[in-house]
Amino acid sequence: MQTHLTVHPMPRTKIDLPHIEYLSILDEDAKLDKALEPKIAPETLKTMYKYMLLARRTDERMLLMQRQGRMGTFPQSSGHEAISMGSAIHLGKTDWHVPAYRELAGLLFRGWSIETTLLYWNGFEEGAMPPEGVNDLPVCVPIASQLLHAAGLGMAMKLRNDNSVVMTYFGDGASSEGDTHEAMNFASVYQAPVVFVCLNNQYAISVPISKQMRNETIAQRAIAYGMPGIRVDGNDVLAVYVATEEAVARAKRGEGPTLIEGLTYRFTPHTTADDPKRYRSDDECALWTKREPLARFSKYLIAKGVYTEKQLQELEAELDATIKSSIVRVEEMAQSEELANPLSMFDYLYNDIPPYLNEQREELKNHLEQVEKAKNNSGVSPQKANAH
Amino acid sequence: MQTHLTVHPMPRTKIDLPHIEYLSILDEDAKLDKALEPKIAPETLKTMYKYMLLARRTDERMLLMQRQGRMGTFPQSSGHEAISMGSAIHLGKTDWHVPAYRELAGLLFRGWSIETTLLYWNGFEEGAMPPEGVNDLPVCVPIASQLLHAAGLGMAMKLRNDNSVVMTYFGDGASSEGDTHEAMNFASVYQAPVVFVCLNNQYAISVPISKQMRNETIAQRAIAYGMPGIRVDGNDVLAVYVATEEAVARAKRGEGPTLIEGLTYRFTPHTTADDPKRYRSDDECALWTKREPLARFSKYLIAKGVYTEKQLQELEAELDATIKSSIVRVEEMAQSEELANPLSMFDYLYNDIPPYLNEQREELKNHLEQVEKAKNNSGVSPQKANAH
Amino acid sequence: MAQMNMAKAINLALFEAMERDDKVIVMGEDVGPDEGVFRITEGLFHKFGDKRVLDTPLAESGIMGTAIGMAIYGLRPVCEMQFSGFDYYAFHQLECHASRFRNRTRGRVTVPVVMRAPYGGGIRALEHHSESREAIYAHTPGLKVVIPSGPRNARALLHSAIQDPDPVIYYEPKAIYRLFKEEVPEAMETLPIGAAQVVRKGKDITLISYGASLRATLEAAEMLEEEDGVHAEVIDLLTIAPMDATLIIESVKKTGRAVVVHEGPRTCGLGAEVVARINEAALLYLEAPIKRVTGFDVPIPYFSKERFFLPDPERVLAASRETLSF
Amino acid sequence: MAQMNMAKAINLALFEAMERDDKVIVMGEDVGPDEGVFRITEGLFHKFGDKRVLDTPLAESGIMGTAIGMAIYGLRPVCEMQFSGFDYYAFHQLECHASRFRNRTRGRVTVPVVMRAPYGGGIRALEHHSESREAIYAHTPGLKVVIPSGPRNARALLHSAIQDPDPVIYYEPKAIYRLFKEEVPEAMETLPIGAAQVVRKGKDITLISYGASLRATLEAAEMLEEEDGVHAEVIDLLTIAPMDATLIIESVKKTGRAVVVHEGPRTCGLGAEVVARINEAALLYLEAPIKRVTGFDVPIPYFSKERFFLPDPERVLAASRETLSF
Ligand SMILES: Cc1ncc(C[n+]2csc(CCOP(=O)(O)OP(=O)(O)O)c2C)c(N)n1
Ligand SMILES: Cc1ncc(C[n+]2csc(CCOP(=O)(O)OP(=O)(O)O)c2C)c(N)n1
Ligand SMILES: [Mg+2]
Ligand SMILES: [Mg+2]
Repeated sequence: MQTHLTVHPMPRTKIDLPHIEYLSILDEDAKLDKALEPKIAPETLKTMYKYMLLARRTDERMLLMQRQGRMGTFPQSSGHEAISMGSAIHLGKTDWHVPAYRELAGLLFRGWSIETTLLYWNGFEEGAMPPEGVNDLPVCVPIASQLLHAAGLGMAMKLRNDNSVVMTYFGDGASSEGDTHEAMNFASVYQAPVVFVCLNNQYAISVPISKQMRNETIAQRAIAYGMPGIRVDGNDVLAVYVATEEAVARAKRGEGPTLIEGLTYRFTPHTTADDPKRYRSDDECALWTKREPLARFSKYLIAKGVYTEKQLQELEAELDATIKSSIVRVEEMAQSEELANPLSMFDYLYNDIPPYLNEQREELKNHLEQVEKAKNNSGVSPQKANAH
Repeated sequence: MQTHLTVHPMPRTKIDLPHIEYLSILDEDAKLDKALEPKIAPETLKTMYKYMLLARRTDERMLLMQRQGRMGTFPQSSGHEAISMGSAIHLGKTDWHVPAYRELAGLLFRGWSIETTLLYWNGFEEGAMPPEGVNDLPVCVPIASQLLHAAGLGMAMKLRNDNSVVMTYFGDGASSEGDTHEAMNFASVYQAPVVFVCLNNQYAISVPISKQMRNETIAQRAIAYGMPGIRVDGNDVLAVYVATEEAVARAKRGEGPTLIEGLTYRFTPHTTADDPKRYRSDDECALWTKREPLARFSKYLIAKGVYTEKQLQELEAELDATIKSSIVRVEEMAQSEELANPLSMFDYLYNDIPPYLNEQREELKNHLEQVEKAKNNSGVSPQKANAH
Repeated sequence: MAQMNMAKAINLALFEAMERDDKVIVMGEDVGPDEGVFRITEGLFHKFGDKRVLDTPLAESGIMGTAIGMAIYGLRPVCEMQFSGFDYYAFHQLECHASRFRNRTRGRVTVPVVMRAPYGGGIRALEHHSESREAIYAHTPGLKVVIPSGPRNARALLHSAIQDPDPVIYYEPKAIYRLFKEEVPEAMETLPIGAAQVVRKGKDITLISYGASLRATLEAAEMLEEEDGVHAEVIDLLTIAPMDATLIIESVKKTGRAVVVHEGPRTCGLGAEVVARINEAALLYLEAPIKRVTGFDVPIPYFSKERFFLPDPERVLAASRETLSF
Repeated sequence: MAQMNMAKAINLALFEAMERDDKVIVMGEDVGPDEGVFRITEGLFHKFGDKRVLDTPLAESGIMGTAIGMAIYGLRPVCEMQFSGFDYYAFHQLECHASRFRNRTRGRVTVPVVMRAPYGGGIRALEHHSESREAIYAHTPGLKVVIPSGPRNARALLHSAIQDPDPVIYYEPKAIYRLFKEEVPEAMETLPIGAAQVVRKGKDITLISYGASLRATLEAAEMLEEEDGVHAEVIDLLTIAPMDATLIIESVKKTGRAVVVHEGPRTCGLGAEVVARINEAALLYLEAPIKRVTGFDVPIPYFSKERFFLPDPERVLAASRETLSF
């Protein structure tokens, strides 16, 4: 490590610092920078596109369901598919994926089912249960806090000499939290193999990035930690792919973390409870909707001959069917005895349930039984009686 | 404010960033860079030197007292006088001074008495009471948390259009805390008139800066917030003076905060409870002790004809006498009814004492009376009885 | 005089306070043009502008820490934590500083700050959006903790909180933001911090609650009256710290029985303190153990099952009956 | 077998745990070559090196948050907060994550982490270095909170905490780190988390305490015996969450009187919970109100007056006498 004991000579001198870069490969009109185009196997391109589209269609369907009262409030992921998928694609089985909450594409790719997603946003803990054998953490609601878990996972890999990597995500708003600072600093100090991916969609709910920070880019925060930083066009899946590929390679070489800022836009509301008209113009939204990642990627795939128009339509139909059947299945699951059982709130908190908690479990159990009995006697459905 | 909506052109480009500087004017051998020498009135130079020396002598005396059991554990300030005084000197009556805990020179200059200092480190709340009319916050023990208070003070000034400034201090270790990040970000976003002064003494207790961070300088953290940053020789009071003068002027022009890193060294233990031999070499300590700020400053003052050798000796004697009489006074004060009264723990928590707290006050009062009575009866001194 | 819901009443209090005193500043995430995720700051940005209504960066310690600085400077910051589950990020600023400055400076530096936050369950919110950890603040010396239960007292208590010379946690039971309307008088009112209210007179049992749980408690009291002919006295704490034990104790001395109801976890919760205070001052009057109807000692379940966690009238009723037939 | 003080016993447990299981990692500020500001990690860096003993940057949320990540990865991090008064900085990581991962992932992601911190007053420490806020953690579902009272149980409980599959707060009463020695057996021991102990048998009154206050309580018990001929039963909680109420209740059913003693503030403190639990299960056995001898509801005073804040034998004695003569 560098020594910090150097005393610079008088007089006033400029201190040399590393620089940061900007990267864009496939622009909003699907114009390609050939020289920078990564070599990606067609199968891989297909995988990427498939999960991006699956995420998009699921997100759209969830919105409909939410409007129908069949889903809780949730943050839409539309528009963030390129950052999520262009980075997650580099992860293997022993690598870790530590999302915030707009990385639906990556989660689906990593093996989370549509059912799990629907369960989570419908108020079931079962939706936060990672699939067996998948090294993912679930969606993280307390902003920025997951970045420290990612740093810790990376530190553990480093300490154990495991040649894996952690990919973690956060928003532009999240960059203001103290935990973000601490996570990047820890990762850098221990040279942990962590890739910090910022989904800079320019708003934290209503707060524009100009009120969030005064620095021009989030990527330049990397300089504060002596780590490489790069800003990419976050709607350009190829640019994301390249930047994260470099970062993963660097991490696996033992050279520590990287900060990648993907510039993007949430052309939907923040969550289904939000009204973006309060804080941004239709024009701005229209401008950025044009830049969304799927359209340009599909043009690229067609141009490359990876897919035909027709195949893309078939793929969409197929994915829609999958989503539909998942919805049917999940609405059954939600009624199942296991998922509907309120007593489960006591059963997973500790490895062994402590005595007083067990008493509380009994208390609730007895109470529910009694309420049910009473309501049966008086002819009111127990369903309604509990639904206070 | 800048717009963040710019999309950079393809392909891969370097992003332009502001640079940071290093400044040194009076080196460890008292060699002066004439071109950079600030014009400071002799009276001001004298003031600076006086409080630096007063802080040093007080610190040394406190150490003796601590070793004799007449003082609690305290963090020594020796070696940090240039950073503290070279910056605080720019503050006027309406400006605010928000210290960490090694800024004794600045505190004394701002009007805190030696008595207050001794009281604080001797376990009396009265030692944290700022002198009337002095816009200082007391010493802050929870690391980095004071920086947010400073940012808030600065934000308030900005909101009220008051043309004042806040000078606040923190250590190299403190730079790792989330609060430091949040404070700099808030100050920058609101363009608050705050000068963040880092006392980089290269250790946080035992942890060297190489384990604290991987970035070469703390000054470069400024880039993360889009604010100016500079590293100075923190043992060079002239460099500190110049850098903070520029920062204060910038703040008062409405151009927001600055980060100033002063490179220095704590040639004493961290606190009187610490044993630095565990984590650093004698050689390193000797090297840096040579670089301490007072010796070179006194040479400079003599060379400039501000003081003669003899005057400096007289000053020292005079300050020592002041310290001595302060100690006598404070040891009396500590015995006074007001300061010794344990019931005062209830009296300042709220503007009005709530009923239950009053009951607790009565409870303690009665108890102390009873203990005293009992011990009087049994012939044991009440002093001892309480001193459990 | 107007009928309004609690969300509106809180908004009104903010508006009035800002009009009365230009030192009152509102700050938090999305409190500006967005007017708060619950629209509690509606109209404020428009009326008072960005020097009085501050959208902050997303950083709770930053909000609380800078609010402390502003309060020290002489302003009266009212800061909003978007949900109470995120104020943990600011806990060290509250514990180490807001609560202590007056004491440690022997009254010279004071922190008249208000921290507002919507708290509690019942609105089918996401994970981490339904917590009730008011006991943590009640356990922190130097803070005051106020929890309204309806539009009129919400407005009055917020005025009191803003005018208070010391830091006040003002927790808003979000389940009842828009649940009902109440007559709120034209003239600005305050309510003394630290004073509970008897909101229903009775002689057979004392039910003690606050916030959203008060409604379940009142419903149970009605059922007790209708179904069992039992007259329950209901106390609304309004301030949970410093707690008005006098009123509780008077009532329990009369009724001999008590049930305490809140959403927060049971262990070391407010209910425990209520029991302890009754024990201290009215043990001999007790004819039955005091029951605690509370959230269980688990994180509040995700919303599909949150209703089983929250005290409901049936649970209060059952506990009251057990207490009565002890 | 050896005589050792509690600081040494905790150090021994760390050493043994690290030897037994290479997944055990020690981390915190100054735990490396400096061996901790209280020298609790003495010898560990030398023996296990910088891949097992991590000096961290100065950031408590960072320590706790990365420890959570490491625990999820499969390690067993034991992290030190330099003083309990600074663990507030990490509170959101504990509340939102350490305590919840198992529950929210239905057992799939678990966080076997131990957070150690010296807590409490009595060593003439600086401001913010003498806090007792264990009740906050006891109030947090999903955590366990363990507090030893002497060398032997300190070592055994630390082993239990490290082996526990769930997060454990291990609070060390620093006033007794080096206050006395005790025989600690050669063989590694554990003690069940969640079990209290009767440390002195008696029939007239039950005194309940833990941590450093246990000593004041035991002294008071002796004085009661000597001066009043009263036989006090003394219970050492050892785990404050989940609390072993069974043992307390059994004892109180026998004695009919109780005093609970701790350093933390009174309101919503552990004492309140003890009172509430006795009230629930043994009200009819009570012959007097249960007294709480605790820290007052103020920040612990700076050290010149901290002794007046801390429960001492005289206060316990006086409270016991009042309880006995009620
Ligand atoms: C600690 C914390 N504070 C506040 C919130 C409420 N909240 C949820 S999302 C959000 C904005 C996040 O913005 P950003 O990080 O840019 O992510 P985006 O939603 O834009 O993807 C806020 C304030 C939260 N979940 N956690
Ligand atoms: C939040 C917090 N964590 C830990 C401590 C204990 N502590 C006191 S000083 C210190 C090191 C501070 O290092 P630095 O910021 O470099 O300041 P220095 O003492 O070197 O001037 C630590 C860890 C504290 N006071 N506050
Ligand atoms: Mg965003
Ligand atoms: Mg330092």
